[in-house]
Amino acid sequence: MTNTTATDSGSRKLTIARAMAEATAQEMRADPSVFVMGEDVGPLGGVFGNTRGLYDEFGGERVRDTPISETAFIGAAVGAASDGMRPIVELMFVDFFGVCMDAIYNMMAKNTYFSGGKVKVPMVLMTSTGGGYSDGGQHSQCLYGTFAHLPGMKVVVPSNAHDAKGLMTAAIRDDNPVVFMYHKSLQGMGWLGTEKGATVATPEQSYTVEIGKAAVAKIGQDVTLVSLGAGVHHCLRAAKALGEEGVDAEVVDLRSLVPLDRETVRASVAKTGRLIVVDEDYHSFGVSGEIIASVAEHDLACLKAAPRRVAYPDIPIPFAPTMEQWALPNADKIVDAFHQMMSQ
Amino acid sequence: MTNTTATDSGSRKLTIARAMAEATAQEMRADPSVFVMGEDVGPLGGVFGNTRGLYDEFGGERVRDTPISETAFIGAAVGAASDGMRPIVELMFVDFFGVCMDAIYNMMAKNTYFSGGKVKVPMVLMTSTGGGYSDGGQHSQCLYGTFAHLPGMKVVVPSNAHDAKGLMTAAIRDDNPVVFMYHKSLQGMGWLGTEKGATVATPEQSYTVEIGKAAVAKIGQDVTLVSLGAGVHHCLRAAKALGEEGVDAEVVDLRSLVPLDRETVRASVAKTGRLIVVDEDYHSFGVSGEIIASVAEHDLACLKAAPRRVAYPDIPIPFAPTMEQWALPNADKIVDAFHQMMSQ
Amino acid sequence: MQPTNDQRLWMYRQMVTSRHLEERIEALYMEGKTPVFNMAKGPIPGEMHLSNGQEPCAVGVCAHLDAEDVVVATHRPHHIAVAKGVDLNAMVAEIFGKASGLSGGRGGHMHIFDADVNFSCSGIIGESLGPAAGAALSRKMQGKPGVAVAFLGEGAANQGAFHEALNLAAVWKLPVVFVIEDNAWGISVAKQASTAVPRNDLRASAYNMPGVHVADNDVEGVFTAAGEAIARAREGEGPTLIEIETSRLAGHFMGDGEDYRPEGEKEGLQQRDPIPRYRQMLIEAGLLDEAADTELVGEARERVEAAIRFAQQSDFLPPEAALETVFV
Amino acid sequence: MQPTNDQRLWMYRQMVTSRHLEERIEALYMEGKTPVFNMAKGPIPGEMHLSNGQEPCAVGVCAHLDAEDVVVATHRPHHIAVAKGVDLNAMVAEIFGKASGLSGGRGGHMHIFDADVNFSCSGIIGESLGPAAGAALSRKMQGKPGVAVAFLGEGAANQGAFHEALNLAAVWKLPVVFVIEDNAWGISVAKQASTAVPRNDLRASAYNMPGVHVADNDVEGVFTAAGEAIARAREGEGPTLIEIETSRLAGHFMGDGEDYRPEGEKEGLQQRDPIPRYRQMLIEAGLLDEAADTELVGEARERVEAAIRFAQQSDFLPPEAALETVFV
Ligand SMILES: Cc1ncc(C[n+]2csc(CCOP(=O)(O)OP(=O)(O)O)c2C)c(N)n1
Ligand SMILES: Cc1ncc(C[n+]2csc(CCOP(=O)(O)OP(=O)(O)O)c2C)c(N)n1
Ligand SMILES: [Mg+2]
Ligand SMILES: [Mg+2]
Repeated sequence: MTNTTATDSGSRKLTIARAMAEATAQEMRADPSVFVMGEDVGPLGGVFGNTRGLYDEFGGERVRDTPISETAFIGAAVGAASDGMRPIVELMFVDFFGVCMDAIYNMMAKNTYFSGGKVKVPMVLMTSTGGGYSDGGQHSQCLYGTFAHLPGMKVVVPSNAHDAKGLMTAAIRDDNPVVFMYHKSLQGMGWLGTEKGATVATPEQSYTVEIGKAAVAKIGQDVTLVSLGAGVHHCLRAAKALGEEGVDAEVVDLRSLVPLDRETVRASVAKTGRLIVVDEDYHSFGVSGEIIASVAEHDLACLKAAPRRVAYPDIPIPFAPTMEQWALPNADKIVDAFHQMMSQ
Repeated sequence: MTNTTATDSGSRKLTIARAMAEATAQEMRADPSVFVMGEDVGPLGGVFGNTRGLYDEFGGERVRDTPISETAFIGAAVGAASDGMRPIVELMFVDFFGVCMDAIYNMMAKNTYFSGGKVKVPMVLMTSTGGGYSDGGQHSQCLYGTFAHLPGMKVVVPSNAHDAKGLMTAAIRDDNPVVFMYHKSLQGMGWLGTEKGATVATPEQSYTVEIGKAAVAKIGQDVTLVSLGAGVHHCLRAAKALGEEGVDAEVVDLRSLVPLDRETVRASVAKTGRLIVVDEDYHSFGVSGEIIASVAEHDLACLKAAPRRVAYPDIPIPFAPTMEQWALPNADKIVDAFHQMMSQ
Repeated sequence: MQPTNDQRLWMYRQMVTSRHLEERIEALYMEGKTPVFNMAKGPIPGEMHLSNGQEPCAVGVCAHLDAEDVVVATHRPHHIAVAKGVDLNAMVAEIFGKASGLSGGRGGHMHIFDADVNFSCSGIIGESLGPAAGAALSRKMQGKPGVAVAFLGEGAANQGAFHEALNLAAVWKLPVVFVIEDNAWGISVAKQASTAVPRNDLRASAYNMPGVHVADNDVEGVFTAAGEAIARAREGEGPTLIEIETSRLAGHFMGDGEDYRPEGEKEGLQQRDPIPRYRQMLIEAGLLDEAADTELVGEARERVEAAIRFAQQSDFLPPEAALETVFV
Repeated sequence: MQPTNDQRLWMYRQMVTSRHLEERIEALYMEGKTPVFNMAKGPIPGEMHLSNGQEPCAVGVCAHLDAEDVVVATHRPHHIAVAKGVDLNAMVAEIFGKASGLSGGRGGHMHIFDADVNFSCSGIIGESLGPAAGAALSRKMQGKPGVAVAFLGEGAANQGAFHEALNLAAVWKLPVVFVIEDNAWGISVAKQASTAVPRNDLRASAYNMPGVHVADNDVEGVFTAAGEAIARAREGEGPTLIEIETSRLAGHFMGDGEDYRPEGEKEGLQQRDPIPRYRQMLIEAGLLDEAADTELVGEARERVEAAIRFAQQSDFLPPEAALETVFV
C-alpha cells in the first residue's frame, strides 16, 4: 500500500470529481471485476462529474446507467459484490437514501456478519452530500450521522482531491462495503461553486489513503477544531482568522467516520484543552455529539472549557439563500464559538 | 389537557400493548378522523398486540390491513393526514425503515416545513423496537438515534403503560407527526418475555402525557442514570443494586427524544455530578453521545467524573442468545460502569 | 369526451400562461449566472426544472379538476401548478424564496404547497404516488367529494413506490388517477434504456386497472383520457393509469448540456411544440383569431409579469425564520 | 420438460428431508417454551418460520441447479436451503446458534448463508430480488456459467423491490428467475386482500418477460416451469417470473394462533399435503414401493438426526465473538 500525503504530491492539481474518476479508472484498468452503476453515470459522466470519462474508456457494460430503481440496483450491487465483482454504485444525492436504505444497511452492511465473515461485500456506495446552493430540503443534506450510526459499513468523507483519490482507491480495494460521501461544494464543478482548497496537488500514480485515519490539516496549540468534508475548509478559514488574533488553532480532518479515529481527536484536545466540532449535518444525535462525548468520556480533565459545536440546526434545509446561509456552519460562527468559549 | 402521573392512577394495571390500544380506541371514539393502517393490525390485532380489539369495534374501514407496501401506505398516511384525517400507521419492526424512510423523513417530517406551516401532518407512526429474544440482526434493533437525528418528527419512547397511554393520546392529538417507538420486551406479550415494571397502573379515562418532558423515575443524589424504553428498567434494577451498596442513583426516563428534555438531564447531573447513559441502540453517533455532549457542552464543572455510556456495541445484532445477551445493556453493566467511574 | 369551447380556450390559456412563466423564469434564473454558470447565484438559485413542452399533460388533466381535488406533482411542477390554480403570485414569490411565497421561501421550486387548491409536490422520484393514494383514501373515508391525481415522469415508473401505490389504490378502489408524463428521458437516461416495456400504460394490467395511452402530446387526447379516468374515480370505480407521450423542450434542469440527446431531436421536438399546434387547431376550429390570440396571450403575460413583480418586490423573511414551522 | 426418474426420486428425497427437518425443529423449538410460550426460551429461540407444505417450490426449482448457481431465499428458507444443498450440519447448527453453524450463530434461521453453494437469504420482504439480479449480472459480466434464482412470497410481490428488480432484470436481460411461493397468506393477510391481481405471474407482462403459473402445489409442474425458465436464463434469453400455488401447512411463525384462517382451510390443506401426494404418484409410476420408501425416508431422517446431533453437541462461540466479522 502506497501512502502518500498531500505534501509529496507534486504539483498537478485535481478537483475531487476528477480525483474520484481517476482512482476509479485506474482500478478498473487493473481489475476487471470493478464496475460502476448508477443514474447518469454513463455518457453524462455523473451529475457531479465523478464518473466523467469512464464510459468512453470502459463502455456501457462496465459503466452502467440504471433505471431510477435504487433498491434494485444497490441490492444488485450487493449480489454482484458477493459473487466476485467489485461494484461501485452511486446514490445520486444522499437525501434519497430513504428509498433504498434497506439494501444498504440491512444487506450491504450486514451480510458479512450474517455469514460469519464468509461472504465478502466489496462495494463502494458513492453519494453526494451537502447544501449551500439553495437546492432545498430534499437535496442538500449531509446525513453523516445517519450512515455512521449503523454498523457494518465504513464511511469516508474526503475534504480534498488528494484524500478523495487515495480514499477512493482504498475503498475500491477494501473487501468491506464503503460509503463514500462527497460534498457537492468541494467537487470542483463550477456550477456548484467551488471551494478552492479542495482542489489540491494529487499524484497521477495510484495510491491509497488509509481509511480510519484522521489528518491534522493544520497544527496548532490553542484550540482543536474537528470537522469533515466541507467543514474542514470552514475550520481552516476560521483558524486563519483566529491566527490574526494570535490564537493558534489545530484543525483535525476526520476523513472517515467509520472507523472513527478518536485517538487523533483526543490527542489534539489533550494538547489544546479546547474542542469545537463543526458539522454540516443536523445538530442532534449525530457527529458533533459523538465527538464531544468521545473526548468527555475519555478524559474530562484535559478540557479547559466546555466543548462546543457549530452544526446545522435541527430543521429541514430551507430553500431561500438568506435562511440557508444563515443556518449553515461557517468560519465566522467558529470564530464566535471560540470567543464565547474564552469568555466563559 | 389532563396530565396524570403514575401515582394518581388508581390500581388497574395494563400492559403497554393494551394501553396503546385503549388510547387509540378512545381517540377513535372521540374523533372520526382517526384511523389505523398497517400490516396485520386488523383481525390479528397487531403482531405486538397494540391494535387488539380495534377491528372488532371499528371495522375494516378504520382498521385497515395493508399489503406489504410500506412506502405506499406510509406515503398514503401522509396524504390522508394532510387531507383532514389523523392516521395511525404501523411499521411492524423499526428494522424495516429502510424500505420506506423516504416517505417518513422526506415527506411526513418535512411537508409542514415545506409549506411554511400551512400543511399539517397529524399522524402517528408506531413501530416496535428492541431485541433480547434472539430475533436476529434485522428484527432486533432500536434505531432511536436514526429517527431522532432527522428533523421534523417527534419521537417518543415509553417505558411503561401509563406513559404509553398518555403519550399515545398526546401523539394522536398532536398536529405534528409523531414516531411512537415501543419496545417489544415491554409490550406485556408473554411470548416476548415480559418486563414486569412496564405493566403499571393506568387510568381508564383518557389523559395525555406531554411529549417532550422527561420523568425522574427514581430520585437520587449520587449518580444520574439516563435511559429510555427498556433501558429505564435496567437502570431501575441497577439503582436498586447500587442502593444496596449505599449509592443513591437517580434514574431519568427520557420518554421522548424529540423534543429532548435536556433541562431535566442537566438538572439531575448538576445535582449528582455523575452521568451514565444507558442505550440499547448502537453506541456511536446516537443517543448516548448526544446526552453526554448535551451535558458537557452546557456545564463541564458540574461533572465530578467522566461520563459513561452503557450502549449496544457497533455491531449487527447476533442471533445466538449467548452473544446477544452479552452485547445488550443490563443492570450489571450499569453497576460496573459506576464502579469504574468511582475508581478513576 | 370532448372539451367544450370554453374548456378549449381555458386549456390554451393555461398552457400559454405556463409557457410564459417558464420563459420568464428561465431568463431571470440566468441573471447572475453568466458568464460562469453557478447554481448558487442570481435571484433564483438552486436547481430549476422547466416544464416547457409538457403543458398538455397539465391542462388536459386539470381541466377536469376543482380546487377541492388533490394534485401531487413532481420536481417539475410549474405547469401543473398553474393549471391547478395555485396562487401565481405566491408561487412565483416562493420560487424567488420570498416571504410572500407559499411557504415564505422554505420550500422553493421543488416544494410548491398550496393547501387552498390542494396542490403539493415532492422532489423525490416516485413519491407523489403514496400521498395521492392517501388523499383519495381520505376522501373515500370521509365521504367527501374530490379525487386525487398523482403526476410522475416515465422514469419514476421504475421506482418501487409506483408499484406499491398502484396496487394499494387498486386493492382499495381509491378515487385516484396516476398520470405519467413520458418525456422520454430521466435526466440523461432514455426511456428504452431503463424501462422493460415500451409504454407504461401496459403496466396497468398488473394492477387490474385500466391503462390509457395518449400519443403525440395531444392536448385533447389528454383531456379525453383524463376526463374518463376522473369520472371513473368520482363514480367510485377506482383508479386509472394514463401515460402521455410528451416532450421536454428544455434540458433536465437549467445548466444541462443535453449532449446525450440524439442529433436533431431537440429541433424536431420544437417543431412539434404543442402550444403553436394547439393555437393552430383553435384557429382552424374558429375559436381563435389573431386578435383574440394576441389579447389572450397578452393577458396571460400580464398575469405572469404581475406575479414576477410581486415576487421581486417582496422581501425575504428574516434569516432566523428558518427555525420556524418545523412543527405547527 | 419432464423429470427423469432419478430427478423424481431426488425431489421426493429432498422434500422428505426438509419435512422431517422441520418437524424435528418444530419439536425442539417448543422445548423450554411450555407451558408458557416465550420466544426467547429453549434451545432454538427467536422467530421460527416453517416451510411445511412449500417443499414442491424448492425441489422443483433446485432440481435444475448446481452448486455454482445462486439462490436467494426469504425469511422462510429451510426447504430451499435443503434442496439447494446447503450443508445440513452447519445449517442446523446455525439454527441452534452454535459455533459450528454457518456463521457461528451470528445469523440464525432467517440468515442462512452458505457461500459454498451460493445460498443466502434476507428477512426483509422483497429483498431477495435485487441481490439475485446482481448475482446474475455478475455472471453475465464475468462470462461465468450459472444463473440466479430469487424466491419470494406472494405477499412480497406487493413490495417495491419486486417491481424494481424485475424491471432491471428485464432491461439488462439477466439470467435470473423469480419464483413466487404463493401460500395465499402474508402473516394474517390474505392474498386477495392485498394483491390487485389474482395471480402474480400476470404481472410479468409489465416487465416484458414470460410469466408462468403452476397450480395446485404440483411438484412436476414446478419442475417443468422452472426447467424452462432456467434453460432460458442459461441461454441468455433473460428472466422469467413464476408463481406457484403452494400451501403453508403451519402458522406464519411458530406461536401463530392462526385464528384468521377460514374454518376448515387448514384441514383441507393438510389433506392435499404435497408429500404424500407425490409419494402416491411415485408409487403409481412404479418408482417407489413401501420398502424403498421406508428406506429412503429412513435415510433422510438419519441425515436430519445426524445434523441435529451435530448441532446439539456443538458449543457456542464465546460471547465476545459477537464483536468479530463485522468487517473482514
Ligand atoms: C429516488 C430518486 N432518485 C433519483 C432522483 C434524481 N432525479 C431527479 S429527476 C430524475 C429524473 C426523473 O425522470 P422522470 O421521472 O422521467 O421525470 P422528468 O425529469 O423527465 O420529468 C432523477 C433521476 C430523485 N430525485 N429521486
Ligand atoms: C419490508 C418488510 N415488511 C414487513 C415484514 C414483516 N413480515 C415478515 S414475513 C411477512 C409476510 C410475508 O408474506 P409472504 O411474502 O407471502 O411470505 P410468507 O410468509 O407467506 O412465506 C411480513 C409482513 C418484513 N419482514 N419486511
Ligand atoms: Mg422523463
Ligand atoms: Mg405468503
